[in-house]
Amino acid sequence: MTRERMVNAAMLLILIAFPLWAWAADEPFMITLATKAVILALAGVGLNIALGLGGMISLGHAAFFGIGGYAMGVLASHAQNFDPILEGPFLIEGTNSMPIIWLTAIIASGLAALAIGAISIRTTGAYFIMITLAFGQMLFFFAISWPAYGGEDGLSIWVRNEFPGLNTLDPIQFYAIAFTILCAVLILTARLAKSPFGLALNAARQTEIRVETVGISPYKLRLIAFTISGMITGLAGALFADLNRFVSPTMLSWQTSGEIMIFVILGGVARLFGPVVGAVLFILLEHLLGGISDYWHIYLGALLLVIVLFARGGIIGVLAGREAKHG
Amino acid sequence: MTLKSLAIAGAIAALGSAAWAEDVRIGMITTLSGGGAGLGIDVRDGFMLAIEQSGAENVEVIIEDDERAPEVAVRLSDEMIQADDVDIMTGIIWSNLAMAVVPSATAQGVFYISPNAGPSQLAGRGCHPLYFNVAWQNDALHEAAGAYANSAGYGNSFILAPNYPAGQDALTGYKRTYGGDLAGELFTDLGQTDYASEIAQIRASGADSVFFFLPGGMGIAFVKQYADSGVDLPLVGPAFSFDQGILQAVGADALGIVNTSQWNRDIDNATNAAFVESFVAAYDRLPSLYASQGFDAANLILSALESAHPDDEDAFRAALAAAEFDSTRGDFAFGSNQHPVQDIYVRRVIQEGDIFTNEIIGTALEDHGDVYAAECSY
Amino acid sequence: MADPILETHGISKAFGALHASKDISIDLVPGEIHALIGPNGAGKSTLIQQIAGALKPDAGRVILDGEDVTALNTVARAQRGLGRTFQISALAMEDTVLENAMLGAIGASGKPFHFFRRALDQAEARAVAEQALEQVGLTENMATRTFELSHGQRRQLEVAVALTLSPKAFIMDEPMAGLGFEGSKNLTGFLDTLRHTAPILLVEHDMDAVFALADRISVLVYGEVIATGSVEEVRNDPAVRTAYLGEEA
Amino acid sequence: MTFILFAEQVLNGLQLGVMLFLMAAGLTLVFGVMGLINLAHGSLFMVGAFAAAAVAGATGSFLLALAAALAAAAAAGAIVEVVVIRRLYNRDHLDQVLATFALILIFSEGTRFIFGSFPLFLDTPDWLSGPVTLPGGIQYPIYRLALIVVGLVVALGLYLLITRTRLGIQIRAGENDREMIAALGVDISKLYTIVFALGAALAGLAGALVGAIQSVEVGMGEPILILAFVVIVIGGIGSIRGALVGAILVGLTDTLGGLLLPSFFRTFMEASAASAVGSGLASMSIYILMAVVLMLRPTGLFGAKA
Repeated sequence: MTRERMVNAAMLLILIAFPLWAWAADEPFMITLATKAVILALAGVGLNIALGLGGMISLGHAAFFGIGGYAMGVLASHAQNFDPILEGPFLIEGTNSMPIIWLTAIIASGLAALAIGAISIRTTGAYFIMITLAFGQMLFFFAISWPAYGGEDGLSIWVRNEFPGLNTLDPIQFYAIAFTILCAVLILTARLAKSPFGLALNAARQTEIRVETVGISPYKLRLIAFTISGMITGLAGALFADLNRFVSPTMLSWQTSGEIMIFVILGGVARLFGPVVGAVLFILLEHLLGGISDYWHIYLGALLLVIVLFARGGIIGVLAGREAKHG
Repeated sequence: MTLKSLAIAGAIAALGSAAWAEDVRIGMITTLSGGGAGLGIDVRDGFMLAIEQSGAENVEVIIEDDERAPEVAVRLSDEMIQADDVDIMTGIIWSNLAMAVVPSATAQGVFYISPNAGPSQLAGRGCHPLYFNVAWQNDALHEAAGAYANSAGYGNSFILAPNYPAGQDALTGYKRTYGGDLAGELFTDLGQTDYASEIAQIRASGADSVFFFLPGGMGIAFVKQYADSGVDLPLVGPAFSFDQGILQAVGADALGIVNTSQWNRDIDNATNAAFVESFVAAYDRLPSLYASQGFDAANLILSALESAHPDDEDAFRAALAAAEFDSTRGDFAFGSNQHPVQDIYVRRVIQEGDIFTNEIIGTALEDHGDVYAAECSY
Repeated sequence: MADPILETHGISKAFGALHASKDISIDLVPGEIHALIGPNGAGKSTLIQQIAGALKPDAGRVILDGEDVTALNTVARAQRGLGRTFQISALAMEDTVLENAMLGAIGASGKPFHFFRRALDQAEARAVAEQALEQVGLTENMATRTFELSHGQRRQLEVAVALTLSPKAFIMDEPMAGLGFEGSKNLTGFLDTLRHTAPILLVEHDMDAVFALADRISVLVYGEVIATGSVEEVRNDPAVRTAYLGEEA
Repeated sequence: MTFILFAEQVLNGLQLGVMLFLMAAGLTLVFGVMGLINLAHGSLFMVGAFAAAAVAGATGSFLLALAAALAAAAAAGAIVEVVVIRRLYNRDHLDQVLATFALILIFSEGTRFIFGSFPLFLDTPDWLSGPVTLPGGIQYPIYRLALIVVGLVVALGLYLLITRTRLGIQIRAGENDREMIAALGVDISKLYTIVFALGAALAGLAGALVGAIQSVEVGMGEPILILAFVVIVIGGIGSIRGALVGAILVGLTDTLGGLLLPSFFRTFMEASAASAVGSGLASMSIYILMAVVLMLRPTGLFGAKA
């Protein structure tokens, strides 16, 4: 077992043991915190496919996170008010069933990623960063000024949505749902990285012209990767909205994009568990530093600087050394 | 676990009543950092001033910073309800944060006393027995501005607000009471800082007055640019852009502007005089609208605690609804939807020495409630 | 002579005032090595890029196996059977040797969009990749990461990746560059047999290799082909002697 | 719509454009010469505004305030360059984005720590207050006219600096070939510090100039930073000329979009709905402009081919 695998296994163990402890000790808020970490990790895992495997520095992933959140908000608010979304040619009702909401979130954010990616991936380098940022801002302003779904105020859902056979309002059960999804996506991501597609995508990041000369279109590879990446981040957005029972344009802001990117970097780019370790650490910092000072963002900023400047490869890089990255 | 100011002082025995023996925990989530932190700081300071003055020993206040982010507010409220087991919550400044926190807090059986935000959803169909607003329903000051415009004889107003729900509500509120024509109606970007384009349109519109709702830095920018533009139509707005905290940054450009408020430091009653004096003594600055709201919110809670503990939901609710406390505003009562019924005043910005402040020049609306009360049924 | 696999018809390309390609028509027939030589700046790279699809000619056509591919990009030309190696290795340095070869095999299979099967478990593609590595003598190094390879081994891997495509024609840009005497000799021997798999358009500075391998030589000077013919014909061409060999000597 | 309104809006667009240019010039220079994406450029804008407000408050002099803004932003820029930024030149864009994002957090909270949470006061000087009547009967604030003039003068100054001076030659050489200027014996790390401080000073100047008609508060730099990014992407990253053209294009799109779109929707919609939809679209218009430009030219209007 490589050291990276040991770090990963330890992380998984913590993610199982900590909530169980909190459950036994009757600390529901600790479970809520863990749930938040797991969901943000999922968003980071999504981004990591574009960022780590595909080398696409997207500063606009908040768009997909927010679309996922709004998929939940729109469907659930219509269900809550017994007010169909569309009566027109055929009836579309709102729903409070999590699986349907997830599916909608995945499809909606996937379509958005496909459209944004189709334009953005024509550009490279700094232009790509900026154009993804700009698309994110476009959606952000749209959400703010679109009155039908709360605009700046956002949408509040009184109760959490339902999952067949589970009581989602019980923190540990909702945690179980989020954790299961994270594990499933991690397995899929690991397989994706090893697949023919992953191999080609990874090669396109290193040497675009080689991939072209073996008859594979890097544009197509990246567009698909960007879309998958957006879908996963969108799913995370739906879960995040359900955790908070609330969705607002803040989820679409560029600071959110920056934060998702921070999870990935804190943990380690292109490492399977990088975003997981990063998100857990971020939540921990937010919780602990927030208690020390009103000005905790200064410390967060300083820590981030140190990691970027001196600990390349993130926390996992530090723990596991610079051995096998994509293996 | 995060920033916790614990305030425990004095003995309840002094008040001669011990209807409750257990401790009461109040969770305050408010904005203490980033843009708009000044408002939260004022609410907190006003609130804590009242708690300290009461000498209440068994009241514990847990204060946390929401960074003006709904997600943070939700996390804090989860923490307060699930981990800290608070009985009462308060403190939120912004409507969008209130919408994120209040419905789920009240659904979990916690009282929420709003010291500032009063979104229409919570006053109407979304009203809740455990939710009280001690400041105003969001529309109130705008409706007062419309009433003032009528009495001032304005017949052709140009109105503008940021393009977000509170902005849209502001224009609706103004139009609800205003009887004249509209020379123009504009939505600006939220957070916009340059209003040259809007001012040009005002200039070209042939209006006789301008109503605007631009809270925080937006208002500062607008007023300064407006003064510089040479357009000299009278401005009317709600108090938010002309309150104590912000007025010094606007400066002389704000002099003479008329704004509407349910409070001012020159309201003539003993409670208010004592509040202003003790606030200045404690914090070395003049209190703002928000400080008075925080002060009133704390006194409302304290007055209800005298007769019941929040664990006895019905009794505590009845005690709150009675509103038997001395408000800095003078007369104060709750309407059927547990929102204030109160006078709204017309103020004008003046200069006293180096300090810019307001004086009351009239009353826009008396015993004013809100239109959403009719939609509220428990 | 058999029908040519690869032809250019009157290719021209100008960058501003600089005419990098002037009305170039060359071809490549089955079983041959056609060497393209010329001094630095003669326009060899520009020509190769136009044939491979990285640059669009201002005028003229590129024909691959009877099909006009002028309007197609690099990807489409690769899919139609153009195998290319680069002067400066274009390999995925973080990946293993086998993974690089697999990339070619996967590209050739036309099925790169499989998401959940392990790439290395794709039996058919793996066989192709392993065979190509064996052909160039890298079987021992399959699990090595590419950045650990020697310069010569990287050149071999370049050729192996091109081999996995089973191309109809090879374009090789200075495959001998940086190889020692021994390395050049080995590669020369290998290319000598490779020409029967598919013809090779060879750009090379190593004149010993060119004279040993080439069936035909085209000489490019200032963007123009000044001579095409067998080794002997080109050696004796007066224009070549003055314009090219004269300068080099 | 009257001619006067339209003309005034064009002036407003121009004024927004030249201020964006002051921000964008520094960003694009730093990218062109050092290859660095600096998200913290907006923080330098804020530093300039706060320095100006502090000095204006203490001395009452607007000119001293401007000088203080230039000096403070240049100093902050030079310090940040030496301590942090120079470690990022050889890193990929990802590290640069993150490290400078971290700098934003530090600058914003640090400023709040020093100056508190309330907005500061900074006003236009008396001698530039009030409106002036332009030919055609257009009433326009003198201060905004002055901003246009200052912006254009700075643009001209930058042009002269880059085309006529030794420093300019080194900057241009740096854009083309970094090894080359090192080989020519130019002290490259000093050059980088100077370029970064120059960009910072321009941002600080913009902060002070704009701060006088807006509010000086923490977080004021981020909205304009994003606009400045849009500007340099439209203009082509690294191109000063592109920054100028992009800035004016964005300025005009923003102001005229805010004017024309709502009135366009008013022709077939109810007034307040038209206003809401129109201004919603107007706030998206510059991003749409950017997307269109990049679709047609993936490296911007004046960008080098990738």
